[in-house]
Amino acid sequence: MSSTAVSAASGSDAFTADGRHKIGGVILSVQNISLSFGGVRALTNISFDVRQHEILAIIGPNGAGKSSMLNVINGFYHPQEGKVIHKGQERKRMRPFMAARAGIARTFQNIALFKGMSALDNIMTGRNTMMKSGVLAQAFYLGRARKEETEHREFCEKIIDFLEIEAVRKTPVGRLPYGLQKRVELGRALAAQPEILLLDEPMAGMNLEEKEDMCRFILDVNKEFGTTIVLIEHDMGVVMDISDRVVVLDYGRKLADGTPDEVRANQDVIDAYLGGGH
Amino acid sequence: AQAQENGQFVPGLVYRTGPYAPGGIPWADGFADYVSLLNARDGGINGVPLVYEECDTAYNNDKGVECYEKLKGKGPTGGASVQPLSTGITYALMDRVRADKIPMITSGYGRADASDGAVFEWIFTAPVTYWAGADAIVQHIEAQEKSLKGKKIALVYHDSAFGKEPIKTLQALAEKDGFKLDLFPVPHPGLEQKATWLKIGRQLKPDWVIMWGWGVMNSTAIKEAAAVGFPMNKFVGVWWSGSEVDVRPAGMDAKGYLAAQFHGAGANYKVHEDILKNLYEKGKGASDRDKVGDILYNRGLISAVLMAEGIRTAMTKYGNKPMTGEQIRWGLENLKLDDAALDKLGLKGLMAPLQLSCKDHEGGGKVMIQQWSGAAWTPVSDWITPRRDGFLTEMYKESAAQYAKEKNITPRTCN
Amino acid sequence: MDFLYNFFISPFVQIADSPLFFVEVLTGGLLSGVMYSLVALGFVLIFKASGVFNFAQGAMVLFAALFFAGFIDKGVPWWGSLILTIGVMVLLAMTIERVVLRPLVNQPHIILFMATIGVTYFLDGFGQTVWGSSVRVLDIGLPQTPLEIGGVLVNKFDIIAAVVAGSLVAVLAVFFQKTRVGRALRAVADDHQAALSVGIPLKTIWAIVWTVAGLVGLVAGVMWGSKLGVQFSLAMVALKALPVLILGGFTSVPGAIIGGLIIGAGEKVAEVYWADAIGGGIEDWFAYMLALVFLLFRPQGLFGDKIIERV
Amino acid sequence: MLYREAGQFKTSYAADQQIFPILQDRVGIAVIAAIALGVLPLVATEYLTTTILIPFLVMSIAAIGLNILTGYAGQLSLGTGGFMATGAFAAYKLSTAFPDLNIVFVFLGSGVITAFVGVLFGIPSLRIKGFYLAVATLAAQFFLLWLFNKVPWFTNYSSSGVISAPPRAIFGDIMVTGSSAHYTAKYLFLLVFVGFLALAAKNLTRCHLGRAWMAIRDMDIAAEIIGIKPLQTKLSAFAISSFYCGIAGAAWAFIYTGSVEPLAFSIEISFKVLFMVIIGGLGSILGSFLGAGFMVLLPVILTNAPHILGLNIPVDMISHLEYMIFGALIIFFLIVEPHGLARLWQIGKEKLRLWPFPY
Amino acid sequence: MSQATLHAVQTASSPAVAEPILRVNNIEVIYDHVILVLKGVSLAVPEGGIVALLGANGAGKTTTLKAISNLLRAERGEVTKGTVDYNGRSIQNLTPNDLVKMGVVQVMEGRHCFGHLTVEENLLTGAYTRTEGAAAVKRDLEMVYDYFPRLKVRRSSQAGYTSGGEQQMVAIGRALMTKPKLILLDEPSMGLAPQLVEEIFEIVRQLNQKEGVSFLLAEQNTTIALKYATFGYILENGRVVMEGEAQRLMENDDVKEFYLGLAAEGRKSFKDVKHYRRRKRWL
Ligand SMILES: Nc1ncnc2c1ncn2[C@@H]1O[C@H](COP(=O)(O)OP(=O)(O)OP(=O)(O)O)[C@@H](O)[C@H]1O
Ligand SMILES: Nc1ncnc2c1ncn2[C@@H]1O[C@H](COP(=O)(O)OP(=O)(O)OP(=O)(O)O)[C@@H](O)[C@H]1O
Ligand SMILES: [Mg+2]
Ligand SMILES: [Mg+2]
Repeated sequence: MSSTAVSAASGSDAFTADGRHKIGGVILSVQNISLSFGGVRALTNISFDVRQHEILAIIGPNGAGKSSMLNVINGFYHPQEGKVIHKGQERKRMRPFMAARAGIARTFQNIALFKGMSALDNIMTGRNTMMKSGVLAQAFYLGRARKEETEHREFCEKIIDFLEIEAVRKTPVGRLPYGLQKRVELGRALAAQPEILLLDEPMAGMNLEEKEDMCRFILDVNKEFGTTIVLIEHDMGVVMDISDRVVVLDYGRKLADGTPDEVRANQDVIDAYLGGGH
Repeated sequence: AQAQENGQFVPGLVYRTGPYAPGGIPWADGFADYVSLLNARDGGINGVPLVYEECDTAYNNDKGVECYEKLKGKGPTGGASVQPLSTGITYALMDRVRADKIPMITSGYGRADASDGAVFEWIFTAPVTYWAGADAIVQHIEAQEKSLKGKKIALVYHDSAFGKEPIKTLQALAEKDGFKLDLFPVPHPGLEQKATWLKIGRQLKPDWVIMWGWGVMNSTAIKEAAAVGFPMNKFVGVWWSGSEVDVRPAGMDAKGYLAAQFHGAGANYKVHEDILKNLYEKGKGASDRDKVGDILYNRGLISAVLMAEGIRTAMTKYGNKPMTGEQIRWGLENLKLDDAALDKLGLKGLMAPLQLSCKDHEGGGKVMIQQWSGAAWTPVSDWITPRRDGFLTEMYKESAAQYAKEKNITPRTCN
Repeated sequence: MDFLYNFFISPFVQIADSPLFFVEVLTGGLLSGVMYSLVALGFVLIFKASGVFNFAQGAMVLFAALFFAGFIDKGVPWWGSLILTIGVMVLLAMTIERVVLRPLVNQPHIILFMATIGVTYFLDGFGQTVWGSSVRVLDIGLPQTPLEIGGVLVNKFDIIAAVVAGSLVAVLAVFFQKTRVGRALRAVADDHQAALSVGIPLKTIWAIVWTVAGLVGLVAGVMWGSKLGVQFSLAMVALKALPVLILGGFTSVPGAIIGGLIIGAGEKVAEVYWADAIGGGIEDWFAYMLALVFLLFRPQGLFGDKIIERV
Repeated sequence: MLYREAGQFKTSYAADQQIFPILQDRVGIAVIAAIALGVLPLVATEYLTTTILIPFLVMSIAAIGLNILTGYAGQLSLGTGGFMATGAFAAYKLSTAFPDLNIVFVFLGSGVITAFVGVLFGIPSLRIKGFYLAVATLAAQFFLLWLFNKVPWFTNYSSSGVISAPPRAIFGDIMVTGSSAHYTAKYLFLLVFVGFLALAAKNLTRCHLGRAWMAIRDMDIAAEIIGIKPLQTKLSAFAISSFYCGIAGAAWAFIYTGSVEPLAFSIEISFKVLFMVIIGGLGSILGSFLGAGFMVLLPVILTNAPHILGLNIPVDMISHLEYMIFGALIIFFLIVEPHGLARLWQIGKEKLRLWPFPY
Repeated sequence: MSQATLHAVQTASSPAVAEPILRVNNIEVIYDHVILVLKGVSLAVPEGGIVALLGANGAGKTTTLKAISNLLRAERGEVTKGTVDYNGRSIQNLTPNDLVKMGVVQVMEGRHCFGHLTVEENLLTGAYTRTEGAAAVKRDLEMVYDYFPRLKVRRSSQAGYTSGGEQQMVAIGRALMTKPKLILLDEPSMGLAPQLVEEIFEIVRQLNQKEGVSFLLAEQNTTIALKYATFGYILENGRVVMEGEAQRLMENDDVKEFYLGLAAEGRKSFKDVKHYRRRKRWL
């Protein structure tokens, strides 16, 4: 698929030299978000922007509020204060499925696949929102339903090739090892062809080799479809290498926000998070 | 083996298990014992041995249907007569017996209007129906109260096909005799009746309570009635609410409780002597010796008698061999149990005489009221004759006609 | 119109002009509610301690009662029968653990639920094979007589039942919250495998819970048994306990009592005052509807553990 | 290697998306259909047909219905009996109100009506989950039965509250309900119905609706986050499930027993169907049939076994033993394969594939 | 590390000499009666050693650990061949409870906290098998809180609502509460912030040196795993394809390339990795 990427890249000024989509304007901005659960202040007055086509990393110690931040963005948590502005319009208390339908897909920290279903079906569910055929059509597998099924199946197969999980297509995901499950989950998110992709520790529990592949996938997705990516990751190597910008959270507060190098240099960040090792 | 081939096959749809088993067991024992008695004492009916097989319905309709289907084919002439022992199952079988031409005897249960033999060719309600029972009970109450004008009577009933049967009659009578009828349905199984009885005992305070209950509902009702201090001697149950198993769990609370019966209680009739002599002496009895003569036992016994005498009568016309369903129906429709006949069977006093016909499948059975002394059932009225002519019979006709219409059956002409 | 009157006006009119009767109905309801709680408690125990919805609780009530009454009929003194029955229940618990639960460890809850239904069938069959299906009168000398307190009629028996249930709840509640075993029980309910991994012996744990549940069943059985006589129908009191259970919350011991009180009082009052409007015999479903309404506001029941929703 | 997918390559996704992608399966189905349609009607006795085949088919419909709700959408329900009753009474009202309405439409109509009722009682499922929901569905169970029992309108004011199936025919003169209907006619009529319903169910469960159900079942939060509307999906499951249960109820009343009172659809039925679904295999249409077969056959076998073996056991003992064995078997099967007979069958196939090697 | 343990390590690879604390002999594991996952895995953990179990996803690390701690049955898996000895005694048919009593505890992959219990209650369940009385338990509880201050902050909140990393800490702390002699750590670093990962491995080292606890850890983060381990095994779909002392492994070129990402020209950026490098397998 990189070949197509190149062809896409050539000529148009919407692309950078290496064939990536140029980073555009703000597509989603969170403003003064505060979220607390009973006593626990998970987020306090957090603001940052997500720009189109960029890869934004959110890092921070455990319990800093990273996952909560994602949950706020796709409407699973409702912050007590602050607002989320998506494509210029403020989103009032929305339900998660609306976010999904508005083009925000995500993966989860504790894998949230549909255990009883095969890898393929899991990925197909990612496209459910686009399927329209009615009950009767489905019940008797009439033209429309059949057509739909095959079309979307083809798209999902693309993703399956892309993620190299052809072999386990029909295996119930419950039986897959952790790493592959993470991949299937990514596949499910990609199937929705999202504008913004939220990834919660996609590389946790992977060995180097697999992390490299995963990075490849993320970079390619971003390159191919220009998908904006918000990424939580604890592996600094990965974060520093692939992200355009980094937001650092520390126990609900925003510590820093900038390019990898700026962040790496930031003393607070070193103290609070990176520790001696890096 | 010999018997198997050329005996008269007798199917027994009983329930010795399930929530209603306590009532089902004695009935089944009584029925079984009488059949064994006939075999043991007279070698069957006119030399034709009876081959009896039970099938447990657990008082459950579809199981009942299955039992019926299973047994109806057995023996040389099939299960040529059937007694489902459950109003529910009766309904479930109504169509089938018509199709299979098998007479169904529902003694003291089932569908009252089936007494109209013109429409319900295959169903026999002898000796009495619920409607007749209800009427008899009201007659008794009237006898006690002199006039029913302005009296309050409450009906506590099992909220099912069975429990609803008397309502129509009682409403008609309330109309006629000018008493006020209040209805208190109790949902199956009837474990919980506090509210009902608080209402009856503490608020409504009726002059009489009639109960159409079955199973655990009965003893619970009696207990709760006692708990709200309702006088037992103003509390009449139908025959299915008037057996030992209903009053014993209630202990002394039940003393004085009344019940309508279409047969006597106790084991001091000739037939019981024979049973004890021919079966229990030889250890072949179905029940415990001391349970012989229990209300439900006797009822089972009488049901067996009706069937046996039906067969016997049929043989007078068709000869001494196993009878088919149609033959037995003829037998039943020409059955005549007058005092002489009852005496001969050793049933004198145990049940009232009756005579069936093509038109009348009920046969003019009678009802008596008995009272629980705390140890035994003792009659407190003599045989009451339900007011059939001009009242019940009309109701039967009317209701039967409607059924015929629904099922588009053309009533036969009896003469 | 007429319906509206019967529904919205007349009940309150009735209450107004005989408040004493209302009190009576209320107390009657509350007390019979406690009888449900006795059964519900058994469910709570096992659910709380293994996440299993033990359908067999009703059967266990019948089973225990059958054996107790059976022994007494055999002429064993009541305390003797009690000891024997306890023995039986312990045995039962261990068997169930060995034969049913151990092989099904870490299976989805619905499977275990299903298995307990299997147990129900078995117990129903077994109990009756041993003791037969006819009614057994069970009289352990509990007073049945009604007594009037300030014009309000209450039943001594019910009061005793209330006391028993109350004390049971107190003991169990402490057991679960405060003791080490109690904690282990709750852990098991959350995650069998993890519980294993930290060395919690499911074997013993389950044997314990089921024994306790069996004993609670015995108490319920004796209470209900001496009320209705011991017979197959006893198993059906379970159905009356279910609404209590969801209303109180599957995981809350005190909930079982509160639930019982609410259900009992609610259904009695409804039956007495609203039956005219909507027709009698509503107790059956009313309890469930009542519970349902509560659930809509608290999906985990009044006192149940919050259902954790997290990604 | 009798059973193998190897070598059956799919050249298009369409081909891969057939109901039975594997040849052996297709053959198997064909054979079964042939037997059911061609052989059984000829050989089956009345007893066999009326007490085994027909109830089996009826229960299969109900089982499929519940399997859709519980097995696929993961909403545990104990209201099946109530919904079946709804179907039965709806069918009765329809057929008596419109005497010349074709029985097929009567059944479908009763299904639709039940679907609405199902949706009504499904609404709480948005908030209530798991066993709480299960117990809550009992509200439906008891309320519906009470309703049919109380309101005489449903029974056309029959004093006893019992309804009995009016005689109806298809193709003009072939009676399929009522006393005069021949049992084989009933059987075939029902069989065709079941065939269509099963096919439809199978299709539904492998299209996007089915996937939505399963997603909700496996993890409702995640499902919502990827864009599946929980309420819609759950209600659709309730609707379709109830549709099946409704038809099952109608068939029960009209074709199996011929007459019912509400009590016939008591809570026991609800549990029965639940067993079928679980024993057969949650989330498997095939399982629904296996389960129904198991649950219908077993008791019959158990009750008749003593006779066949020539043992002379008193009936009460028999049915007590029946209870015990039945319970024991349920447990046994769950232990052998918690995912039900269907899964057992699958594993069997996998072993066949590997055969003669152990793995 | 001390000479003694080093010696133990060398012998560990070559059987028959001084018995190691744990010896797994050529075990084979099947799931669901049909899925063959381990095809003869053998390994040994020396008394007081830290052994790393490396390998790609699906290699069988978790399965191996579960086979040792007897948690397989709960997954409908079974050991069909081979033996597992702990202190020279076979432990295959002991219950996990017995094992914990003997000092073998597993930290399960993917947390598995008791969601409804509070963090503290979670930790206390770890002490279920302890018998030395409340005081000792209390002390260890405090120890765990020193290790993970974050947990102390969240001690009274339901574990189900704590963050991924916090749950990971709970899982580890809970295992420590059992006072183990041999800990089977499955992916300890998963989802933990960098400095915390360092800390965890420091804890491992401390326990190992102070209390002489032995470790078998399945870990993806090869770099750090080998940094702390004394000995390592590499698993490739169900077989041990390589074993040796940590240092040696680290020097091995293949390991360098595929597990440490240190190609000849040194560590290269994730950005530049060329796409889907075909894996070199050892089989
Ligand atoms: N639903 C909830 N209820 C109560 N507390 C919560 C809830 N969700 C998160 N928290 C708390 O908010 C804080 C932030 O949680 P979050 O999961 O966002 O952390 P995180 O940054 O993702 O940490 P990690 O890197 O370990 O995943 C944690 O202390 C957690 O306990
Ligand atoms: N319960 C199960 N049923 C069937 N197969 C299983 C089961 N658990 C694991 N497997 C299979 O066993 C193989 C090894 O799984 P395992 O989890 O041991 O790998 P792993 O090395 O731990 O991978 P990871 O590093 O992702 O955790 C995998 O291919 C997986 O498909
Ligand atoms: Mg997180
Ligand atoms: Mg693993």
